[in-house]
Amino acid sequence: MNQFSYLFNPITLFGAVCTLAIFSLIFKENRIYRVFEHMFIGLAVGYDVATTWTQVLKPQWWDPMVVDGQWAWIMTVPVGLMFYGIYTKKFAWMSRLLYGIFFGLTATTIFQDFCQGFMPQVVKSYKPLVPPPAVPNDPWASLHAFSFVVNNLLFMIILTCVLIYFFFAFEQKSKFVQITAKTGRLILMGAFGAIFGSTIMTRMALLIDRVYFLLHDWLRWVH
Amino acid sequence: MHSFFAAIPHHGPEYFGKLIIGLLIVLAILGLLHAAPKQSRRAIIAVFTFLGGLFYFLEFFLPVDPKTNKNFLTGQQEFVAQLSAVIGAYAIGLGVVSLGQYHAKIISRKREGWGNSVVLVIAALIMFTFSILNEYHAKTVLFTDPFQHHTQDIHGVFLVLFEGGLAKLDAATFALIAFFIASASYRAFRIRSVESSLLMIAALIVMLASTTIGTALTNWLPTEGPQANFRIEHISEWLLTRLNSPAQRGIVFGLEVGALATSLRLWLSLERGAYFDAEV
Amino acid sequence: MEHASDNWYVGALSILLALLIVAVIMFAQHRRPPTIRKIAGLNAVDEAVGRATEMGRPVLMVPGLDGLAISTLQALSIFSHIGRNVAKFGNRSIVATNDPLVTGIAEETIRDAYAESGRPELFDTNDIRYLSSQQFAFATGVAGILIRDNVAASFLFGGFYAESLIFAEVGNQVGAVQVAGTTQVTQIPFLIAACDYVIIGDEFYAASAYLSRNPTLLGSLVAQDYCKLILMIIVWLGCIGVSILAAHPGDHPTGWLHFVDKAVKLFKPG
Amino acid sequence: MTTSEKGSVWARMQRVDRRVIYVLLLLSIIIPMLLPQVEFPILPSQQSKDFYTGIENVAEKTPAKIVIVDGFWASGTRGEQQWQTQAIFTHLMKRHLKFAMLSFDTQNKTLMPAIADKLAPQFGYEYGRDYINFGYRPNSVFQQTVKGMVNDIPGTIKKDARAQPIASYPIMNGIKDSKDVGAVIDITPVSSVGVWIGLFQGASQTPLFYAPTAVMAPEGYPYLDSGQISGILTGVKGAGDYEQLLKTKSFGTQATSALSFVYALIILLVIVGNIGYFIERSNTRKVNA
Repeated sequence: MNQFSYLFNPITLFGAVCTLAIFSLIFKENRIYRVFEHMFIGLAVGYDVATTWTQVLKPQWWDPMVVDGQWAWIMTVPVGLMFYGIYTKKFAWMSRLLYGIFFGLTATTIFQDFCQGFMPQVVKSYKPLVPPPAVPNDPWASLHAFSFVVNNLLFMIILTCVLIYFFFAFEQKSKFVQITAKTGRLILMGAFGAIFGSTIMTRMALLIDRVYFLLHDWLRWVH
Repeated sequence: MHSFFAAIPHHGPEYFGKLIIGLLIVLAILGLLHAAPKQSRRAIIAVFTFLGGLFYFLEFFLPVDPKTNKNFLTGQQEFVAQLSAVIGAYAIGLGVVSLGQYHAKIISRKREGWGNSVVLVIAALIMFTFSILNEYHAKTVLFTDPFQHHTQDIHGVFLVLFEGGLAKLDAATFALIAFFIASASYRAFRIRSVESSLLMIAALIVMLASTTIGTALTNWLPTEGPQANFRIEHISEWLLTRLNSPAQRGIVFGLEVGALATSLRLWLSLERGAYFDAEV
Repeated sequence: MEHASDNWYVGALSILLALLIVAVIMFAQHRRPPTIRKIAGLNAVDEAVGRATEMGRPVLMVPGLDGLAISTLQALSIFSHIGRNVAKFGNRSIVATNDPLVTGIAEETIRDAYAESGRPELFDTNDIRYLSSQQFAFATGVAGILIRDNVAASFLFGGFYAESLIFAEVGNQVGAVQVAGTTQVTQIPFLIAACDYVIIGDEFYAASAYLSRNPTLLGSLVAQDYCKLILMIIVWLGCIGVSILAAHPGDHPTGWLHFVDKAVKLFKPG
Repeated sequence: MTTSEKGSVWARMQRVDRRVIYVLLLLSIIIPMLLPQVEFPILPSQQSKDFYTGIENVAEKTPAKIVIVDGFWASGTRGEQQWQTQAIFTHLMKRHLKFAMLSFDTQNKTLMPAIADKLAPQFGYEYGRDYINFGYRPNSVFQQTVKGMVNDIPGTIKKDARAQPIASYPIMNGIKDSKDVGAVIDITPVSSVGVWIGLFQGASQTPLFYAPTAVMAPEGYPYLDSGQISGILTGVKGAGDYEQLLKTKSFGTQATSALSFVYALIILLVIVGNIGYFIERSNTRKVNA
């Protein structure tokens, strides 16, 4: 066996070719990228359809119906077929009926989301503007108290400015409202910049990981 | 509901009889709905949408038994989730038809790039086949590997397709973002306006703070006391926690209220726009 | 908080806001529509559609990756408006989806939009494309459409995640005018960096009202403002409350401080 | 665009071809990887130092207690978090701290233990005596698992990844509940640290260490301020910092070095673009005046 046989390990070799083909997009969309793009979608869809059977329909529909004998699951078949009404003029409305039920189910989960996910954030936004008692022996006690108040006041002001920026129907005629809304937008830009800056490392780490895959796992130039 | 779905021995005539009856019942109901006058269809859809939504609404708002922390609908949640997962899964055909139709047309008319469409279809068929086989016959030996002289089973082929193909394509595409983030920041970070300058300054500070060069810039400042606040890592931290978090919270307030209003319009069939205004 | 009964005050607040929204919508249907402030990104939508038509290149719309969710349905509602305009100009609309369920509604939405504009013959089912349910397979597919179909205007509305920058940068490279808006706050900076116009935060939920000027939707928008105002007042009252408590440390079994203490804890999850 | 405009240096500085940017980006990653001698000095951040000294303190004050390392990361964030994990395990093994791994992700259950198994021989670590793998629990029972471990670790975990009762291993001698845990280390790309703080640390005051991806790090800052977290190791830079503190060199160092080159490149590009923009704009203004 050749000393370079590791280059031909099917998983790494195929993986490396796939990686290089995708990376070629950044220079120019090309024939090889196109082939791999289509292969990617093909593999993904093949896998999606298979998992729809193996993870959903087989364990949640076929097995209960056929193996456990819960015969009523058969009734879901004509209901599911209603989706395909969109392909005919006559039955198109039936698909809307089924979609309607799904819309309803999706819509009302908002109440739990509002109470469970959102309201805690409202409560957490009550920021005290009075500092807590100083920690004993803190040489910077007044500085800490000062920054506590300033930061909390800033929190309330930023929150208010951003909220006012997002008022659509109230007339923004008064100078005060205009200025707060404008400030809100500027603060948003600063906040977005911060998000941008903090995301770069995570994204670059992914590229570094891919280069490491090519140089270490495949070519073994790096140890 | 559960007793209706109750298991019965599944080989006797009773089982098959019930299967057929079940089908007939649903078809009869659908037939009746379809026979209803056309002008009432919109109302029928609205009623079903409302009833669908009523489930989660009542489940959340009906008082619960303090001992079990459940009301009479809580136990049904799992069933409703299973039912919508199953029915939702039937829709996979809509995707397959959409994709298949598009590529079949390209292949049959030998349009430019039809070879790619062939690749797509073959890849999909192979992946589908091996994913299914891998689930139920993973250990079946397919052939002897000519290079490595050991036998290759179905799971091995699946791994090449999944680990070598799908997972690597996925990771490589994810990593493309790194390139795009570089070109996007080069283009966007210009002192064109107050807004773009703010975006740029905040991003650069946060970036610098996580590098050696950046932290070295302000390393001469003390780590305690008022001046420490001006160390770049503290400015970055301040931007991320004191500026970013209230701003994000403000956005979330608006988004949540927007989602609440949109949900209500959908649930109560008050939504407007092509799909919702069209003749049915 | 799994049920409203864990804290009835929170549950009641959600119902109150919901009733307010419905009431204002009902009221708005019979009144002069309110004026709403300018949203720059949305003014660009029609311009982008017009430009695409002039260039004889199609328009691409992507309703996000959230599946059959509120954000996706809102995106489709925006697309129904855009689709109508595209149809009026006699141009093509391509919609790329990552969920078979969404594919079905997207097809109906765009078909209806073309029919409403009196150009049903221009609608092509092949332009509603399901690509894949997997995030990055979908992303390569959308990149492929942007490049090969030579898209001139691209609209990204809905829930987008890391892949948003792939769409936006490839779109930028092919010279498409891009208008985007997402419910995922952390993706907004990348869209701002790479797109021509970005609508921020709940401008997304205002978009369909803004574009269509439909009285129902405008009413809903006014109601949303009231709701935000109420939440803002709650937060400021809470802020005052906790400040008072911070100024008077200790337990408060009775008296007005007891009342403040209760009020501050009113909406604490059960 | 006229030829003179196209040719002006300032205009070109504003329109560097994206392909040039991409090549430079690739080079700034590949070169430090191939030539480890080309490197940016690494200056560990205060948060990384806190993390390191925190673990040192655990090793000095409570050497007999066990450290719990929980992992949520999978292939998506492996680029950052496998190096964090490797650096942390190296430190634990250097200081002969006993540790247990616990995964809340299906991929993590193989990825994280593989790192420990690879390092173990170097430090003479033996499975069951010096370290143990508590195995995988679905994300849906994360809270219950954490809560259960406060009062009864063997009863909550029951069996290890090799399906043996954990109580049968020597490492678990005398380890009953959260009081016997020296530290918890949360290596995660999701917001899991709040649960550890609320349910575990709140009950037992166990030192908690947080190793998030760079995106998630801000979530930990308020807790670091309040002392509920003893240190934060941020992304791949954190891994590089840690290797520096440990005086070892591995991929984390190279990746951090590559990252510094990448950042320098981006900052340089932004500066170049802005200089071009600024000068060209002032030139046009002069012409107009």
